[in-house]
Amino acid sequence: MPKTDAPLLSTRGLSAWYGEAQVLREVSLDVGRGEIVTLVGRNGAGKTTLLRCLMGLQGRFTGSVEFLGADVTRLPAHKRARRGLGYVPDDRGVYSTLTVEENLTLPPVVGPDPWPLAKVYETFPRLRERRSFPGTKLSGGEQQMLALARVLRMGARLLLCDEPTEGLSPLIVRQIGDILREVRAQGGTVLLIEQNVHFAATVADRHYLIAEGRVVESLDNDQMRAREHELLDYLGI
Amino acid sequence: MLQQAFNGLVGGAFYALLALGLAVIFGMLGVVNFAHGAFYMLGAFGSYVLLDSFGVNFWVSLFAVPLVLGLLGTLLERLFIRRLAPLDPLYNFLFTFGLALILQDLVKREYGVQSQPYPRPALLDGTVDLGLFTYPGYQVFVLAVSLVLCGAVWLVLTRTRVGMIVRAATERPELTRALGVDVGRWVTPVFGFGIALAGLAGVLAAPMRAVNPLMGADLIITVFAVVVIGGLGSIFGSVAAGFAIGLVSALGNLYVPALSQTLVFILMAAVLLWRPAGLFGREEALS
Amino acid sequence: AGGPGAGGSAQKISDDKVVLAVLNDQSGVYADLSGKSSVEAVNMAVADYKAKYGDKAVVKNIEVLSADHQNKPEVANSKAQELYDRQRADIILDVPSSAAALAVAGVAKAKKKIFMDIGAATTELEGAQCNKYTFHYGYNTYMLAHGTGDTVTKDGAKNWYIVYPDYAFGQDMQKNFAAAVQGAGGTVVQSDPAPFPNDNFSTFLLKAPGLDPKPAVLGTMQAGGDLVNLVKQYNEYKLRDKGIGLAVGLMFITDIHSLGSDALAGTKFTDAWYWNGSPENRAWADKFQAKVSKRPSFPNAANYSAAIQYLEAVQRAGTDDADAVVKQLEGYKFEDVFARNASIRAQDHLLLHDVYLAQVKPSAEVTEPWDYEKILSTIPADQAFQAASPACKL
Amino acid sequence: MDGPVLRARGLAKEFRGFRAVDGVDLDVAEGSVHALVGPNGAGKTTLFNLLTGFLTPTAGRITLGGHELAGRRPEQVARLGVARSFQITSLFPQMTPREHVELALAGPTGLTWRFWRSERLLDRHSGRALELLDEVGLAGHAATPAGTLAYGHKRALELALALALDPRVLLLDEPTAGMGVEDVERTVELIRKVRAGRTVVMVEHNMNVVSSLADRVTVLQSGRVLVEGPYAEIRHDPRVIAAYLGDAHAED
Amino acid sequence: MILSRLAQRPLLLAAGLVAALALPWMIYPPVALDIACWALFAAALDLLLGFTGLLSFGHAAFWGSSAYVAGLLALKAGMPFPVAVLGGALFAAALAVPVGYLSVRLRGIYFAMVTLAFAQMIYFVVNQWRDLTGGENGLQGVPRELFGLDLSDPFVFYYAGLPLVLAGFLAAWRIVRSPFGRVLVSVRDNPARAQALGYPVQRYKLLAFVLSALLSGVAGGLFALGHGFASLESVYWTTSGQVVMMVVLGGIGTLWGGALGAALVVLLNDYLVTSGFEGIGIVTGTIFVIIVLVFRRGVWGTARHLLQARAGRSRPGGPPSAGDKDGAPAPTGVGSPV
Ligand SMILES: Nc1ncnc2c1ncn2[C@@H]1O[C@H](COP(=O)(O)OP(=O)(O)OP(=O)(O)O)[C@@H](O)[C@H]1O
Ligand SMILES: Nc1ncnc2c1ncn2[C@@H]1O[C@H](COP(=O)(O)OP(=O)(O)OP(=O)(O)O)[C@@H](O)[C@H]1O
Ligand SMILES: [Mg+2]
Ligand SMILES: [Mg+2]
Repeated sequence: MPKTDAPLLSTRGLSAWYGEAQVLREVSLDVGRGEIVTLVGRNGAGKTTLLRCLMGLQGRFTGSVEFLGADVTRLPAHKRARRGLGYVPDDRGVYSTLTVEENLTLPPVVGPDPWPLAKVYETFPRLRERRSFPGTKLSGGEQQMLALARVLRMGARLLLCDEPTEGLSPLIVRQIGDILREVRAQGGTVLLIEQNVHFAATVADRHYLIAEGRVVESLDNDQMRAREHELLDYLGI
Repeated sequence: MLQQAFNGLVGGAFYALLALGLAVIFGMLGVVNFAHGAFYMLGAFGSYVLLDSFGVNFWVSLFAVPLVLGLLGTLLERLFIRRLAPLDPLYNFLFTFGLALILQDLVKREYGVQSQPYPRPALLDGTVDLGLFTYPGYQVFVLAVSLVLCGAVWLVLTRTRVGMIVRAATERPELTRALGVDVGRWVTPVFGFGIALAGLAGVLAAPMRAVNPLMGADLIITVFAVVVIGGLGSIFGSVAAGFAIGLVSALGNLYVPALSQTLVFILMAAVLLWRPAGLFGREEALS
Repeated sequence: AGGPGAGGSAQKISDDKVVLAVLNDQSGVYADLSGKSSVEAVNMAVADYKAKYGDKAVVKNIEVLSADHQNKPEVANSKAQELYDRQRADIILDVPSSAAALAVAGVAKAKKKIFMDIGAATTELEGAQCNKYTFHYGYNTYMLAHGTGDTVTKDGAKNWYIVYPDYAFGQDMQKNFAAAVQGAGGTVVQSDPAPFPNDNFSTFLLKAPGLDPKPAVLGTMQAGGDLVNLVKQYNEYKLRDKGIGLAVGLMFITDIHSLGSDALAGTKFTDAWYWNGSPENRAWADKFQAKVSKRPSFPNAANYSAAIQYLEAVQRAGTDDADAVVKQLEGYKFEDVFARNASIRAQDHLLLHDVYLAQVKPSAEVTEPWDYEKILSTIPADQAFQAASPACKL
Repeated sequence: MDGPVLRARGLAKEFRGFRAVDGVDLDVAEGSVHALVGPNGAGKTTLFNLLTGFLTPTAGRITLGGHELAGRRPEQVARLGVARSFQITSLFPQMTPREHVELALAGPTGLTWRFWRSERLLDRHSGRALELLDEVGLAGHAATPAGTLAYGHKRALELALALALDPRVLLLDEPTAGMGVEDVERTVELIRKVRAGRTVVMVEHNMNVVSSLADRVTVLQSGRVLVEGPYAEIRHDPRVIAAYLGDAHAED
Repeated sequence: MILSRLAQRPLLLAAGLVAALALPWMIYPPVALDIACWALFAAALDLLLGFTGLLSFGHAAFWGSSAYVAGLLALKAGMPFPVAVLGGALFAAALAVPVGYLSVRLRGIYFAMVTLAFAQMIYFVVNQWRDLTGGENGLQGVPRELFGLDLSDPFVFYYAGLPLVLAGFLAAWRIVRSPFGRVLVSVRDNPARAQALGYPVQRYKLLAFVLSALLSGVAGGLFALGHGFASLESVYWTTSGQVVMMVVLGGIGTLWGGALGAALVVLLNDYLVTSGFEGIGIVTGTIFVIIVLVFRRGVWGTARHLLQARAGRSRPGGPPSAGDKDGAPAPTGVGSPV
């Protein structure tokens, strides 16, 4: 994939708070077109909060976010989504009042290569089987698939995925890896939060290590593999 | 007997229209609107004032009054309901309770508690031959309007994207925004629409019922019972129960007059015993 | 309760002043009928008393208070106590709604202070719940039901279908009405209780023509909003065209105003007083209108009359001591703008006076605002009300 | 290990015509750690819900010792000795861990119906509560409102609550989901510690956890039992590899 | 710090007691009695709303039915007033069993609607059953006496009734601070969790409902005897609304706040009655709306919050309703997903 010079997404000096507690401190990072980048760090490091900032859901924050070359720092969430940000929240974000299919078709198509519904169902046959059920009647893992399938159907340019493999069976985890690689092959970009270092290393190009609200290091895949044990001890990931 | 049944349906038409508005607002926004009865009253008063002070006739009121009330509802949603939405639904219930008191007393201060006159539109003054029996034209009209509206709303909310979007926005507003849907643009009009329905019921009531500030207050409690019977959160259930209750109370008046006042509530208790979530209710109602 | 004696007439007049308190519904269903306008009527009575007696007035200092009981008996009860105790009221007037009236009667009895009820219709006030200090002034369910039932039946409508609201007032009315119809040689084909409140009477209206024998009159005991509902629907079902007339148990002029007189044209009912019933009435109504810019309802006039009669009794007694005033009122015969051929029955403190069978005019005959009624006949005082109840022991 | 303490026969659950659990027979041996695995949507959580009374089976029987469990309400099942933890942490945010555990301990005593006595009555359980919290490594947080605990600590509290019911059978639904490696290891240690004298049934997708803890594994698929056996056996079963593990794990 | 905290409780208690004793000297005795009765009613409702997370919008059914039963016992059976009040309260509690059984299965706002509807049904029954209740005339002429002593002087009756009110408050406080109360709070915050711990949630709710009805019954019976009659107003939905308003005004989940709310509402009403302002609903409605919109902790809750903020500590395990950052009381379980 040809990469243009400017990164697809970049943040500068992001800080965020919940009440008085600061959970992000001056985070600056870049995600280039066609990359898969992971955020790794232990529970509570601030990864989810960072994604919320990118999506425009975080209440109190400072710093700036640039997407597709434009400053989106002050843009409301729905406008960001329409520019091509697809969000898979950590709680999966499945609607109980919508059927599976409605869950899939609710968001608008926002990018050049949306997955047609047929392809979604082909990839996740479970979802086709359960298409007319209320979303939250799905099993935990099925909900996770649904959340991912939804942003694929939107055709988002940049997928923001918060632990998309949590609670998935090993087989499906690998399938998700394949899907993410396919997305990349088609020119899509992914920013991924992942606890599973093995998995992270198999799909991602680069990694940011987050600790206590800061980016402590940026590693490529080889460095990641090489230092896996050290990182485990140091970061508890 | 058949005639009595038909007449019950007409009574049910009001329950159904009110229950529909209540259910639309509840089903979509999770707000139980205690002020629904007050808006029904405002609908009736609106058409009275238009006629009395400006000579505007029934047919114009039929469109103008719900429109104005709908706009008022929109404003309310923007200013207040929305702020309370992230909190426990209890707060919106209490808010609308207070609102109902205010609206009722404002009208009372302005027009007194006495019922106000409102004539039947001349066009519908006659009777209609329904084959088996004849029936006052106005009542047939009310029934028809109610049936058509209930059907249309049901179709829109279940068969179009509108219903889906609004349900999503109600369940998880933040997430829905993050998925690219401008929540505010959808929820506000739905609230307004629910209020407009109450207003429309009020306009329809004016020529056949007493127009006074208290007309909605007791009615709304019965409508609550109707909604509980139909199934909380189910639009179809609420409407169906509305017609059914109309029917049952008409026949109840006839055959068991001693129970006629409590019949609706006895039915409600029976339904709760049998199906705690109501006839068509969602399980979410249950703890 | 005489305060520390301050000499002169003050010994006879407690606190050196007489306080009249109007306790009524100023925000609820009875607000338009009586409410604040009755306070104005009482003020007129005070002015008239002062004008009449001038220097010879026993009471120089008269105060009129008012309070809103919101139609809640609890409020009426507390407020009445407070009016008597704290505000030094010598008399409480009006108190519509039966429950509130009975509650205040209890207070009057306990405090030994005078209470003249105008707004309530229940005969309990002169029945089991009567007491020495309570007077019932103006109308009651017997008078309403009997006047209409008796006269209309005698006018030729033999068969009746009665619909009544299923609560105390309606049940009373139904009983009295049926008795009156039967007493006059008529038949009650059927009596149906209706829910209260109720906004859909079509069940009964549909049923009426099918009854056997077919009723000539539909007698409705509904009041207020329910009455309006019923009449609107009566017209919608065109029962008049089907030969079923309408007679109403309780109707106030404000109800006619609500419905528009065409809706009710021809309906007969009993009225305690009508503002345009005589030149004197009209003259008083003009004075009243000058103050509150509307025509008086009968409770307005009755409040005026009760206040005047109370003040006159104080004048005769020379004191505002309640027992003395009660003595002056019991058995007293008089005539004023509201009460004709009037007397206060000593056994039960019920005011007996002439009442009227009225008929609603069609709008074509209405010549000025509020000109809704035609008086068909006068029901003399001695026939208009029930005999004293043995249940009443003062 | 003795005979089965928990056994299910022909257990089925149907949702609007969809059979999420479809005739499952299950025998859990007393004192064992029994893992339930299977693809997403296989019916594991549903099975858990059936075993704990949160759902009523459409068909089938469940026995604990000699007691029939099917058709009982959750609290009755809990009283009979089946405790569960939730897949998603579920706590009382404003109560401290100590209060949580006291409440769990007091349940069976009937103490909590006493509305006329002081809540200090519950203090009689605080000794045992602190012991349990210590056992799961929460002693230092005994007085912190649960809402503000870290994720790993919340999971530990979940476990302490389940233990407080002194269950014969402990059901754990994905006890390590969403945890970093460190927390996973701690949790495995914890389960190892508390299994003594108890029977544990757990749903788990992390095969490392399953291999290090489970005595037996039941693999579910589409609501039915696919295979059952020790982990070492089933991991090589071709049907399990095809339906669940994928080839990678077979090689490991 | 510790000292002040220890001293605070008895001090507050003493202040409350003095206020209760002095009330009829400061304001008109019948009004004082109204305040006392409503205060207990509000506390009883808060037991349910604040500590169990159930908004009952039909509590008039219990207050009112007890009023009638107590009135009948005193009137027809000549019972001394405390016995009559207790009889009424027991009736209310018995009535709460079937109503509660049907209602507690529903959650949050549904529960509110259903209780409201049931109360309306009771209203119709009372209205229609005239031979017993007097219908819309009410049950009049109820005597107040104890061992032949006439207590109809409101001043005297206030002190005669006060022990009952105080006992009711003590009971409410005890329930909240009992092992049972602890379970109620857990049921409020997370019913599924409580169930998994082995608690039969519905039964706990039902008992809370019945206890709340019992205390409401004490208040209602006393209120009726104090006025010397029972009226339809006492079973009407506006009564249910009024008591909810008192609790919200005082502060949900504060117990004592309800008493404050009751005093404010009763005094305000008393003032409005003679103020000549036609529109009591406008005033009360507006207050209600303002509280709900911006002042959700209520008077007592706000005061306590400010005090605590100043003291810079929260009370773990204390009254469970301390508000969240929004100023809203803790989730009452109403409508939170299970
Ligand atoms: N709504 C909230 N209110 C207060 N504090 C919060 C809130 N959400 C998160 N926090 C705190 O902010 C910090 C960062 O949380 P965040 O969810 O971003 O971490 P994370 O890295 O995503 O952790 P995990 O791996 O557990 O998902 C944590 O200490 C957390 O307790
Ligand atoms: N209440 C319900 N109504 C309808 N279908 C349901 C319900 N609960 C579960 N299901 C369906 O039953 C199947 C089994 O669900 P279950 O939650 O038991 O799966 P699971 O094995 O726990 O999966 P996971 O590993 O993803 O958590 C799923 O397909 C789900 O959609
Ligand atoms: Mg996270
Ligand atoms: Mg599961």
